[in-house]
Amino acid sequence: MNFDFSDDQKFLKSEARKFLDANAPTGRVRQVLDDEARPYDQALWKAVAEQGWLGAAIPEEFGGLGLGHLELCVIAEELGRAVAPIPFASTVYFLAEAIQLAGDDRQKAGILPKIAAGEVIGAVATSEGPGVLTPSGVQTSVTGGRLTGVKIPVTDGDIADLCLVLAKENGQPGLFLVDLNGEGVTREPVKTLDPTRDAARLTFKGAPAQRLGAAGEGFALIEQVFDRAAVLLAFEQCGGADRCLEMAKAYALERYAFGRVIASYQAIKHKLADMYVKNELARSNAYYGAWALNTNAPEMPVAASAARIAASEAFWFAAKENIQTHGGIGFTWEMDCHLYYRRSRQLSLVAGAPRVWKERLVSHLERRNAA
Amino acid sequence: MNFDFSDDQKFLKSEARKFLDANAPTGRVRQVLDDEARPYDQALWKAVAEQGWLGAAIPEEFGGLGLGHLELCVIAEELGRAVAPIPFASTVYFLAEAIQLAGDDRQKAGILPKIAAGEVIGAVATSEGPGVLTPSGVQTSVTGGRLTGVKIPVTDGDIADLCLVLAKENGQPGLFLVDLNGEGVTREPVKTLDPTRDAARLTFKGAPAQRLGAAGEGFALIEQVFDRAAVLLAFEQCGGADRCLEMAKAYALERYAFGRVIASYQAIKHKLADMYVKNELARSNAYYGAWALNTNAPEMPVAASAARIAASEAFWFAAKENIQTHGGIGFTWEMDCHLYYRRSRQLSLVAGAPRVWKERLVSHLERRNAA
Amino acid sequence: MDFNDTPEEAAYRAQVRTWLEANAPKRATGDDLEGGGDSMAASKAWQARKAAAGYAQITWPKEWGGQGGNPIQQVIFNQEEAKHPIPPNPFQIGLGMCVPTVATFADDDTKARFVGPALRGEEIWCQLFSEPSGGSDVAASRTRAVRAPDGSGDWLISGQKVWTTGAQFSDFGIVICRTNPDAPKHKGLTMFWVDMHDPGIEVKPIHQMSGGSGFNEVFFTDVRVKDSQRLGAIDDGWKVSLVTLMNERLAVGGASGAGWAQFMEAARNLPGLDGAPALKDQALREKLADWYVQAEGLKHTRNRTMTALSRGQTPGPESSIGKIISAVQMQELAHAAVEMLDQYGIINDPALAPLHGAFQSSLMFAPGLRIAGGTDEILKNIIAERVLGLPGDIRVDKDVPFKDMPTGR
Amino acid sequence: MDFNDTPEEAAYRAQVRTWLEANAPKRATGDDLEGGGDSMAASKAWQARKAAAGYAQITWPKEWGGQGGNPIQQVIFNQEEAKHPIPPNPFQIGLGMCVPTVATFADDDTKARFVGPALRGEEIWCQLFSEPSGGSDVAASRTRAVRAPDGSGDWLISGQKVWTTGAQFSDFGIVICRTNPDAPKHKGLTMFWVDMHDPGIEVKPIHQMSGGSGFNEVFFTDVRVKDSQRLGAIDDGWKVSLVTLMNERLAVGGASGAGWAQFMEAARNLPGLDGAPALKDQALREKLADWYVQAEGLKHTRNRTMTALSRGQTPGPESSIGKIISAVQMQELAHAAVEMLDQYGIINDPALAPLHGAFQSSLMFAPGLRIAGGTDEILKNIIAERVLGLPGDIRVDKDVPFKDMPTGR
Repeated sequence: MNFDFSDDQKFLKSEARKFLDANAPTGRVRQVLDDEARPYDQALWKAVAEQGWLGAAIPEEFGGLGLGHLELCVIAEELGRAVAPIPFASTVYFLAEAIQLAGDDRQKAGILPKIAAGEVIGAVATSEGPGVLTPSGVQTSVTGGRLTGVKIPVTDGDIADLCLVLAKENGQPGLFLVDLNGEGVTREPVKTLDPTRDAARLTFKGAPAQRLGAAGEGFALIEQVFDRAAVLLAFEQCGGADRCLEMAKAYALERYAFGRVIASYQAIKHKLADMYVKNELARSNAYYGAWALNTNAPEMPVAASAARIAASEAFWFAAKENIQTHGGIGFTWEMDCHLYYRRSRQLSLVAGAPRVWKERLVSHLERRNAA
Repeated sequence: MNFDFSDDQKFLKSEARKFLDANAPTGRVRQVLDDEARPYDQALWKAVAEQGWLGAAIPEEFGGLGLGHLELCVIAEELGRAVAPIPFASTVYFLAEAIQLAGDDRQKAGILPKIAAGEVIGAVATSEGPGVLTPSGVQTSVTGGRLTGVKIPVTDGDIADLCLVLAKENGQPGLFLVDLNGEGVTREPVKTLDPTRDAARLTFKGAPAQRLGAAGEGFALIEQVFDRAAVLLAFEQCGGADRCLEMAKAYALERYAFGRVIASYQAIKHKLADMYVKNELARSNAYYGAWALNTNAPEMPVAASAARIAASEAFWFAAKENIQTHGGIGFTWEMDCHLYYRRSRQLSLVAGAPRVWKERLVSHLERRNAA
Repeated sequence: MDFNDTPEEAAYRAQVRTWLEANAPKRATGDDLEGGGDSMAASKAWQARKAAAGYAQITWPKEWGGQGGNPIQQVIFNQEEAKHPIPPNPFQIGLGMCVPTVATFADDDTKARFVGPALRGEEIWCQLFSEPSGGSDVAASRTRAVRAPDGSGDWLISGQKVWTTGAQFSDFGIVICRTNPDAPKHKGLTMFWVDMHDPGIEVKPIHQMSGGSGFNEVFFTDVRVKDSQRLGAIDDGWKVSLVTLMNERLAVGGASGAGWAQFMEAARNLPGLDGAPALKDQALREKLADWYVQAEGLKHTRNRTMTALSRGQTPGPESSIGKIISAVQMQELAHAAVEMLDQYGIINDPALAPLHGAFQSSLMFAPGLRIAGGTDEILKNIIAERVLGLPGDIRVDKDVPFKDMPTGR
Repeated sequence: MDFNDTPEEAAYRAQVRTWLEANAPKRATGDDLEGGGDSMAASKAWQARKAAAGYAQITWPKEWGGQGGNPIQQVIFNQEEAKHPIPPNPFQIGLGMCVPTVATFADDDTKARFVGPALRGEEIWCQLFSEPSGGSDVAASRTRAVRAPDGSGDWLISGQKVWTTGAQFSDFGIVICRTNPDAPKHKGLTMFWVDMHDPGIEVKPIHQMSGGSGFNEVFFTDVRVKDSQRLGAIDDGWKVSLVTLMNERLAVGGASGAGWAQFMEAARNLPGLDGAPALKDQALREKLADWYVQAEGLKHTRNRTMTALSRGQTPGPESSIGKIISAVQMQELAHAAVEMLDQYGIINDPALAPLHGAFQSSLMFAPGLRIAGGTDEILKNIIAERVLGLPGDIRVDKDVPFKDMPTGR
């Protein structure tokens, strides 16, 4: 039984934490929060690229470090803990993973090295409006290599260079790569619950698009991309949830009410115990997801769903009850509690809401148990 | 604003409590619990009949007291509090209400006086097996005034004289009255989670049946009967839930752990506060149901659903957390906690599970809000 | 059991309706109270008109400008008033809590000086109790009041208050101060009224995580007050504060924000998991049922409270459960609504989000509602102790001199 | 990260498998432990066979009859053993908790006398700690041990213990007694071992609300024990009990009973709200997802614990969350399943109810599981204090003579 990260991976994690403590304290995050004109932290993005993290799971032949997904998981956890205001998920978990999964040699050779080098910011665009997107609901379409339609919201759509777009071609869903700096693309920033992460509405009018993967396979492919991203996002969520528990614990141990620290009241003790239990269950599910991701296991859809569901629940609970533990001061702009509350929403929604994943999980279990 | 019971009704309630304290202590309930051969407490049944409670809401012309449904509500609450082991609900909330609602003059004159006098025990039989019964699922049928089919479980089916049966006639659902002491009826007791209430499987083979209400209206009628019963059951549930809170409070105030009463720990205080809140919300919804029942208001389906959902939730929570508050001793047969845990299940299931009522509630709201 | 007025109540309602028809504003005038908004003039004008007719505080005695009415008459007035486009009411804390405290503890001249202008909306009051280090524990106030060294008998107040509603537009306030740090915490406090325009008082709005600024920090630097501004005896301020807080319970409102009906409406128009309307989703339907039942339960609990008032009884303990349910429901409902929108739920731009972003606003405001006016945890303690009669939490601070109490600082 | 054995573990597993293939029972022999059931002979025979081969307590030193193995080897054995139709194991409390305590505190002769027979299943032990008035508070024990008046140095034990697992078929027990009521509660306790066949000991099964009787009350009436039966110093029994209880944590099992897979299977075959299979109901599907995720979370938490053992580390705090989740889930799942059956859910006759009434059994057993081995509330306290390092609850009983402690009696 060897269900844990290796010593090398744990060392990478502790180095990542040191790096982010120095380069991404919440004061830096707040510069993005408070400044509408600043969609992300460019200096941090550059520094992260220099660390090689963008290419951690990209093979050496394509300019990456060629480590593996477990290494990416520990980095993700630290980024989540730091509520890092950079387009890491869009670029690495979504775009780079999609290209490694479905790209042809030319696409891999053309794009992956640029991602690893920090020269390309990525985005993925599926949503077209409120509610769940089903295959029949996709309106965006590709004709003659030109893509037309509206995608909203697109995380990092305002700053990305290359966007993966779900669209129909000959009535069948496909995935397409679009150069957002090219012709036929209009970007408008949209305001969201988490201003530390960029989002936009993208309007395509005949934008040149190249297909990624087989024709007609767009929905199956995007599900696989989302599965991979879900595991990595789950580690970000675990990192954020654990940080919330730490904050709540630290505050409860220093805050006095009625002559004693509030951490001595059962209402607070049990609240923190509940957080701890949810966080550990989320972590265990995330580990299983990491194993499935790293071994490309057939259990991947089920493992990724479980990881995402548990991590979303844990981060939501920890983020809201961290504010509650802080009391009034937790509700102020100046305290960092709301950064995590906001990010918990962003991470829960970006790859589809947990209820969508619950349905996906049960469908798979249903098939598995019927077989 | 006059949203409370009258002084007279409150007096009736306190008299009912005194009566049940004297005639139905839990020691008496346990005689039914522990003795498989004793399906209900006959002496209590007789005494209750003598009090006139069986006919509280039956008009004087049919041998009742002609009081009203509000009076029946306060009696129901006390019966629930006492976990009374008698077929009161089957006979009064279901059968008598059904006959008052849909019976013709002959049926009313023939049956209601006997119910009021305690000469007839009633039952209602809809379920035919596990899961939700839908109109198309009804297998029991009536041909030429003879009823054939199997109903399970039928609360009080083993002791009832007259049973209201949902069955199809000419392919359309109808309600039928069957003399259980007559021909073509086989009764087998079935074991349930609540041995203080009787239940049976009834097998009908050409049993003589007379229709109650119009042909083909069986499903609409039984929903109306269930609505009326739901309000009265909600009061039983409120009575039971309040008693659980009292028991938990009394025990928490006398039980010491680590040198102080457990009622001084927030884990217990907040648990009891949660019980209190649920019980009050249930009571307020039950009051609205009582108003709707008593005034025959068009809001009845919505009011009855809300009353049933809130009361089921409150009694379940109070019953299970009462055991938890008691700790180990609460899990013993000798303590009364499990009587309420069992009864909470019986009352939640007897007129259909809360999830069925939630769907019913939302369907009505949907129509109302669309209109 | 019915929902009808008694004949007396019906008559009073008719009278109120007639008066409102003739006097109430015909159209709304902005609703942004935060920062004193543009509605303040309208608020003051409406308050003056109500005061002139005796409707400003119906339960106050006639000599104060009330009607000597009963609580149900006030409820009836509020119900009828709410049917008109009335401006916001920034006077409630003053009239409901501060002025009654002043009236109970000040001399007749002071009472006469303040009651009328407050009633007519000419002067606004705020309540300065909470402190950064105190939170739910008002008796832990550290703001100091010491005798001025000049022997005038005046007091100098220094310290900081927090979460003060309306401080930014208040004219006066009542403030609880530490006068004897050697006494146990409840025994060294004294209450004063202060003029909020004093230059030693600085009001800073608190920037909330939800974006707004409904509350303030208030800093006191050697604010000089006369001994005649003292309310109650020296070191007896805790008792005075209890009079104020007793009145608070009746003033706490329920949650507003998007509710089950808005959720249902949104669900009707959104694609669900299979593309069919989300309202077909049984998981959402069950949630809707639960929220409806809770909301109805609260509504009818209020009806029971009003019935008690109508019968001249004191409302039962059931009236204490409102916020504890509505705040948590607001958070859960907003959370579920945002998830129902799927990826799009993150958007909170009112121009883009369904219902102008009402669900997103609720989501960001709910954490505050779960804290303001007593956290969920404090309210459960209150229900457990005051309603159910369970023991208080063990107190380690009862007999310790305040200055020796551990604070972690 | 993988699920593979290390080469050493794989070798050990292979060895164990071979031995089990050759030695394990080929078919089950009843599983009713309660009341000593018909499986006792089989249990003893299997235990003796394991002991002879060194597999009875793998981590024990060889001189005690173990293998001096590591915890992961014990885990591997348990995993492989579970694949065979083995009889119930009534020896675990004795071997896991009682005998190690005796071995730590008794003299060599006593140790030599007891270790072998216990290991071979010839003698069964029980642990007599809980009392009716004590509950979670073992240090509140009131069972008295006083010196016999005859000057022999013997002790006379009188009092009552409760919730004693296996007392009805135990040969020996360890019992914690009050020897000094004038000392604070933790300082006046002494531990003894006793012969359960002593005529002064009466065992009465506890009738549970779920119907079964897995636990007992044990009454002591002037039970005479030699001073040599004392374990540890006089009045030092609390420290001895900590040694016993430290071993308990590793012994607590997870919940069994119907789980998500059974629920899914039942839902597949039942009519739902609209007559279609209940498994189409999105509300039930969401619940299934939640239960699955919890169950998987616990499973992989165990995998993390085993990994720590495999690496020679002490398992992290994550291993303490099992029961708190599984007991509540058992109750909620059973509740939902019974409601899914609608009216029919009330039937618990195994001949009629789906899955032979497994959901109904779970429903009646779950309240006990939420209490046994530490209530939900005590376990949360333990996580808060031991795992998160938060302060203990305020103690009023630390320095009070035991006899003066309030008990409500």
